Amino acid sequence: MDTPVLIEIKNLKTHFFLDEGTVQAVNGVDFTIHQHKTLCVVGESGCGKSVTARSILQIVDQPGRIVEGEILYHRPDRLSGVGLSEELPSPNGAGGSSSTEIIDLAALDPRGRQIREIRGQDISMIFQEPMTSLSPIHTVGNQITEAIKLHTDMLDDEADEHAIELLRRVGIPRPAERLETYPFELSGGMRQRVMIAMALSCNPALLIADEPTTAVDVTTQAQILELLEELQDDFGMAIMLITHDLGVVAEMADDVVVMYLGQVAERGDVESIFHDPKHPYTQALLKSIPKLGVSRTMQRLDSIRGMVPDPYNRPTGCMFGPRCDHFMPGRCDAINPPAIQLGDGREVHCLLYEDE
Amino acid sequence: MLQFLLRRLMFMIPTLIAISIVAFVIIQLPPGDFLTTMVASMAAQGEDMDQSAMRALEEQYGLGQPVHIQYLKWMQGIILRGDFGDSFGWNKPVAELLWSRLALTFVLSLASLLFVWVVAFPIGIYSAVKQYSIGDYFATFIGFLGLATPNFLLALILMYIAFKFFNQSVGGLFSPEYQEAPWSWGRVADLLAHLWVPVVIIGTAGTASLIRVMRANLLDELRKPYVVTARAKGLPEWRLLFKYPVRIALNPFVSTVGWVLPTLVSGAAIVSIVLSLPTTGPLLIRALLQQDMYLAASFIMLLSILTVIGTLVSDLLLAWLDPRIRME
Amino acid sequence: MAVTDAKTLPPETVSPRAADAEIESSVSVASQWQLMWWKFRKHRAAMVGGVVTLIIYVIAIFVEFLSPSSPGVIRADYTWAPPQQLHFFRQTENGMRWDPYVNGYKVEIDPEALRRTFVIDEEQIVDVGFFVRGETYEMWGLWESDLHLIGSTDAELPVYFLGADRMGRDLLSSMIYGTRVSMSIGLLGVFLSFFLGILLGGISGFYGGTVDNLIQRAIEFIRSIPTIPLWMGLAAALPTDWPPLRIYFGITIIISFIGWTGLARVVRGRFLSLRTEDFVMAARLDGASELTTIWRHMVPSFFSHIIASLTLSIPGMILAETSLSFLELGLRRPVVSWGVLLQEAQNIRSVATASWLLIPGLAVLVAVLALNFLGDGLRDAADPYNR
Amino acid sequence: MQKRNWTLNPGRLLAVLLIAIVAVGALAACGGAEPAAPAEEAPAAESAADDSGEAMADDGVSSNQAPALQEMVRNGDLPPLAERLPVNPAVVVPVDGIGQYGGTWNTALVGGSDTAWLVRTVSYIHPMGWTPQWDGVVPNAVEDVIASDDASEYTFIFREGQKWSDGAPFTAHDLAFWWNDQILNPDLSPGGTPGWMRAGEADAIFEAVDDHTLKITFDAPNGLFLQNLATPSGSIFTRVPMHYCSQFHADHNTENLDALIAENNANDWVHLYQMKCSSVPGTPSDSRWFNGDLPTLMPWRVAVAYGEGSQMILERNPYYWKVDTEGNQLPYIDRVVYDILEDREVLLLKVLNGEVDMMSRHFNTNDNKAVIADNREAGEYEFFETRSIGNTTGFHFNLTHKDARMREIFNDKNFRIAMSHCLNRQEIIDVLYIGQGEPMQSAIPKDMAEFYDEEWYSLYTEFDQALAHQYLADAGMTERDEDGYFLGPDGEPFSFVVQATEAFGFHDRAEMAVNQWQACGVNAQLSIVDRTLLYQRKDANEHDVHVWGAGTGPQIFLDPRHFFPFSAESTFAQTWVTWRTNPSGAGAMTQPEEPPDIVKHQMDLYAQILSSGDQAVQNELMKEILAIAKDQFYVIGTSSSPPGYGIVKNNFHNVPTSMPGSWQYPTPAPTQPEQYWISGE
Repeated sequence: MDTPVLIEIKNLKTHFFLDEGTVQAVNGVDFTIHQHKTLCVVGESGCGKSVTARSILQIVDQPGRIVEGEILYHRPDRLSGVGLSEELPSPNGAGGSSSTEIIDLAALDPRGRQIREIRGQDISMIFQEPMTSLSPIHTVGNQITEAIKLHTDMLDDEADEHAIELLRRVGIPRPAERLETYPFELSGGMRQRVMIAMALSCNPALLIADEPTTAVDVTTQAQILELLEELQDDFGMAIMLITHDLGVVAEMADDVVVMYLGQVAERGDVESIFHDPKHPYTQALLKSIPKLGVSRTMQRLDSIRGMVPDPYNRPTGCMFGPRCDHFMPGRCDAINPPAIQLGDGREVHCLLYEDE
Repeated sequence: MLQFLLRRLMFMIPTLIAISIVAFVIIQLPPGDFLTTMVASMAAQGEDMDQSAMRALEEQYGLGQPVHIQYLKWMQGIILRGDFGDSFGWNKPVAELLWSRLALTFVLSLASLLFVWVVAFPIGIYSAVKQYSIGDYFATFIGFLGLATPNFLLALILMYIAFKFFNQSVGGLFSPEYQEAPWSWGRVADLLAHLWVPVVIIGTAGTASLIRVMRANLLDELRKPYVVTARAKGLPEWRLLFKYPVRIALNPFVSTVGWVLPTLVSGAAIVSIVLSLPTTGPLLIRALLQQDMYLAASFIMLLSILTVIGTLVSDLLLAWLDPRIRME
Repeated sequence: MAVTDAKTLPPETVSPRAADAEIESSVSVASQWQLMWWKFRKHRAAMVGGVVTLIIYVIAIFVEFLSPSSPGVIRADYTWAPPQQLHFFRQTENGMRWDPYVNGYKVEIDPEALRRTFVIDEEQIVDVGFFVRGETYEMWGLWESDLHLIGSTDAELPVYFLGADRMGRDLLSSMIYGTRVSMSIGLLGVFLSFFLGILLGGISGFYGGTVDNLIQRAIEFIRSIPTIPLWMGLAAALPTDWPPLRIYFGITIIISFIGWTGLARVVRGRFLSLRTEDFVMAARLDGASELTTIWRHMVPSFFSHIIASLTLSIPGMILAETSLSFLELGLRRPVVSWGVLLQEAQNIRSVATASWLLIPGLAVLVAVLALNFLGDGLRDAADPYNR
Repeated sequence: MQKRNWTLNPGRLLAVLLIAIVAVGALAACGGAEPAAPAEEAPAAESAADDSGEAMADDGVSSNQAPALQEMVRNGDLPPLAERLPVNPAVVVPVDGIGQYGGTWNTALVGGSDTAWLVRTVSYIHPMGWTPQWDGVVPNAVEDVIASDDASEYTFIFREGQKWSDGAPFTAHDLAFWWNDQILNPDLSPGGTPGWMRAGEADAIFEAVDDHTLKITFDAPNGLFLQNLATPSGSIFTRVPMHYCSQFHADHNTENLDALIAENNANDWVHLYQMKCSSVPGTPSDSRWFNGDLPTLMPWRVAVAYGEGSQMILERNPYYWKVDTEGNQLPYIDRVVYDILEDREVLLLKVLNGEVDMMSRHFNTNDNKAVIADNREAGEYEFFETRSIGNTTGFHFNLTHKDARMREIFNDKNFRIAMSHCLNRQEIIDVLYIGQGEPMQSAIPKDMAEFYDEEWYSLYTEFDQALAHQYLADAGMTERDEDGYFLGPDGEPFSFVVQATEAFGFHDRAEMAVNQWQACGVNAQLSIVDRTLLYQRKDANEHDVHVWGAGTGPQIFLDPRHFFPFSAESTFAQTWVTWRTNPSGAGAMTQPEEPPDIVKHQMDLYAQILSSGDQAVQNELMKEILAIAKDQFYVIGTSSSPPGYGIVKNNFHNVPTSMPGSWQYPTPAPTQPEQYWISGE
């Protein structure tokens, strides 16, 4: 069932060094992304999911930096070596290839050549705001072909051809004409499609999507998600989808990582997470989704008690302790819960399951 | 685009008329006129002028006429014959006077502009990219220092230092032997040897503000998400910097580039006086102080027109650079 | 059961997304000024600039008390006298003793060079005291006093910590008095610019359309007139039978006449972008009058920005004042400003033989630097992108 | 019957002396005894030249001229010296000795209208000139002048063979053309004739009797005519070459005038003439400096005109009509180069740097003397003295004040005496002149023995506040207000404004005086204004107290401005001045007002001076005017002037170490710059 491992994150710590103090945005995160699979990272705002994603590409904003941990990238064969100069994106990708080359992305120089070769080629990323994430003064074509020309030996014409092909793939009508347009001439949904086309231009092994649908309306959101699924079938890349929307998770995910305050609360496959949430935080999150089929008058949405603590004043022990219904005084506020393996790739960080 | 240009040119006509009136009014603002000013300054030197001579001059200059008649005559000359009138103080046609000084003025202005840009751009970019670094503080400090020093004081002190410690011939743009010599390589070299002092002095203030503008613009742009997008594509930092944020940060810059030339012409006036440069600046100041009416008014006109045209050029450049504006 | 359950839920509970929003908004709204302060504190140069600015304004307030004498006192025997170094301790038989003093001068007249030559006379000691009684003055025009922070204890023997000018006037006192004029010109000019800029920029941005177009054209027009001629024309047009104080105001108005256009543009830009914001819309729909909308809702939203712009334009005003003085169109004695002092020092004689007279230039430098750093820090702090 | 009258005897003596020297020179030439004999000067120069070989180079070209000119003569580009010099050239006695040819006189102008320094250096070619000592006038551009007894008719004798710089002869017709066709032409001279050329009702008549004789007849006696000719005003006579200027004149050129107008972009012929030949003396409107084509009598002619570049350059006039005592054609110096600067401080630096050879303008302030003195060795220059005589500063209380109350107070002599005693003149001298000079009333300076009055010189000058208060009491001012200031005689608060400008440090003196008056209990206020405004307010009679110079000197006859309401410069009584100069008040800024009888009497006395040709009579009349002035006490004087100064490079010779300093003189022109010379590098 499991495809080969693509990314293996071990004890990742990314901290921001501010004058007011150090913000431990990511504080010891472990999880794995498998080839061709979709991993969803969920959590409230500020829980460190975006930072984790950016850490993979080493594009964490100043003054943040990875202080500890490993991000092991098992580079698929087809990407090892020079690049994909002659390779056109094939619908089935290079599925099933075993990883031969393992690179620790966390150890690379963020400005170095190696990580730059991986960015955009092996791993690419799309962002929340398609408007501001595209340069307002460059044409769509320019911005798509940029990565192609950077990572392949394609000539201008070929790159343009390829860009048109990509635009068609992401469902943009009259793609040839679109090359010359500017982002501000497109609608929000179109822009996000352009972003996706751009991200897929080099047929990456992993596409990181950082809340790609937050800024678009509901119908577009559905279309975009659908598109991503389609493209995953076509291109065969793994997707790391960052969202706070559990509905999206339910629809898209193969695996789920639930994060809270820079740490993983719980992870596992989507089925078990949804049907058998272990961590009190996951449970609380799930309770807060409106359930279809339950009469509205009967139901009130549950919410999580209290607020996310101040990033400078992190609680001791379990991060979720102060808001937890199952808080165990003397333990939860003393011990930072270690990962407890529940088998089948499931893992939870909660002292409640210590004995099991 | 052509229509845009035509419309803008149409708009310029009333502006120019208004400017010509204002230019004329400005020199009428101070009490007295050229003659009274001249008599007073002559008297200050212990010299005097005969009453009949004064009346002759008044007639010659047409100062006895009402202001609006003087204005209309002046405008008539400009429109019909391209004649800007005569300078009282120099006893010469205004146009001739201006032309004789414009070449060197432009050399000086362009050199200053070049200096300012060459210095300010890299520092501004560095300062933004390395915000709050030692280098940023240093650049900011030096920049503000240039901004904070009154230019005329700096000019005087530099000149004194040149005299005292380098025994250099001071003032002007040429050594005495090249003053009136025909153009030759030697003269060009001599010009360059003299040019750097005013260029540095004029440049300091401009550099400072440019560094600030560049830094601020770039800081804004650097925080935009498209920079992260570009970075995520694997672009090298420097290429990313220049292709995206620097390029966009230039826009506000370009929108003021049209104002640079008139500013450099008039802005350098005070320094040029202190350094005795044969540029248009001192001509302007002197004309204003002496109330040399047509010279001053024509000068103000020229500068204003340069500003208006410069603004137009800026707008065109901006439209050319920024598709968002072009599409509007 | 579910119903009762629901009813017992704590009222503050909301959905996670809404909670997110609330958290964010409460953080940013509750302490916008506090955030600015944090941000500002981070900018060390700005902090230093702020402190220096504060000190300068404190000096400007207590001018009469701080200066050893009044700036107009002419002393024949001390023309072009060099600075005297202040010694705090005096060597006595019992060792060093706290007793501030300066050394007197030995003066000779050189008729050919037409000057007094001063030699510091180690033998002669002029006692200096703190909180000494000296010339009487009227503090803020309110009460009379003769208490000076520092000065010679002997009225016959003046001290010149920063030297004297060509008429034997004390430079230190002149500079201290100049602080009040120069710094207040900046402040006053800025407030005038501020007023005009907010008013016209606000009207332009708020109403848009024809009004906007008209005001924009007017601003463009004013900006297209070269500054120096405009200043010169206006400054020369000031009726000079005005008393010094009124001239001072006149010059301030002239200097700010150009400054407001830049500010008006900034304000207009802000207004244009704010006009469509929800809270302004809401206020308008609520039936608030337009003036109320502007002052209550729109101005506060970009006030921090305006303050930064204002701080940054004060130095320009100070420098403008010195430029006008250079052209002999600025203030004149008996009013003393830094510009007046610099204009008096703007000659080779001073540079060559009395370099201490250039110290007012240093004062301008320090003030402009401090204000610039302060403004810079404020702007960075107010910058919404820069959280 | 007709008697030569050059107004002052020493001058006449000198002229005689000069003629004698010429004669001796000529004799010597004929005898062939002198090595540098000016052989060509003799009427028979051409023939004699071959015999007196010593003065000639081998090829017969005279060596009494600059080497460059010798070369031109040799190449046939220039006629021989004898043909260029007048038959009887004017002879200049060098100050220290015969000089050498060559070199460039580097000096400077500030700004675009600084023609005054040109007038002071290169253009002293008036018909009459001051003696170097300023003790009389002697013929200059003309050979001789004969005045009628009643001073109404003057006959000028022109030098035979004197030429303009283009070689055309300079004759009586040139002056007649200038007067009749330029000055009397209402289009060219809308202002009419110069004031000092007016005597009686009708305009003066210029008649060219023959090429070398010009008769000028005034409608009434014009006793100061010759003196005026020696001042800068007199330069207008000898600057219009008829042969050149008539082509621009409508009455003389009926052929191609329109073409010339078009060619020069002029509006009409008047404009054209103004561009080419007009001359408003002492103003920037002076085609001598802007039209390089205009032929001239000056020692140097314009090579690069004023305003054409950053320098103005004059080059030797090969037809100059003066020689030294050895018959060498002057000037010695090849070129005069004026750097056109924008700022006085740059000029000062150039002086310090030794880049200026000889100059006494703009930079030579009291304040600058220290730094200039410090650099004498490095800059290789020395000072020369310009003796300005008279008073440093005058405080002109407005005796014809618009406000009746102020006028009454100011007109009370006791008040003015009190103001004078309030002044601590010694302190002003100590601060501003470093002790140079002594307290002095606005009186005749010691140097002018003829008119000097010891009592007047120091009248009311002692600093005595108690005495001042007594005089104030006499003026009815005894009560003081709460600030300690005296109230007016009517018991109302009293204050006045002292207006001064920054030029020449008047503002410093005003500031000190205001401080001293305040200390004396008089509420004086200082107002430092732009000088244009200062003058405007003065002209409009809107001033309380005006601070200006109170100098006087040998020009007392020409300009007795401080001793009675003479000209608009008599700031103490503008309305009385208008009454004298423009009784109808047409176009005047101040309306005329009849002065008191005693003042009218002074005016009357002055009219008598003008109509007298006799120096002795003039002196007596002047003494009478001065006696009244002493009693009237119009202007409060301050102190005697310390000498001014200029600088001269050590290798720049024949500059007197001391000379008078004045515009009327006009320093240093009467010391004859053509005989300055520069020794080798």
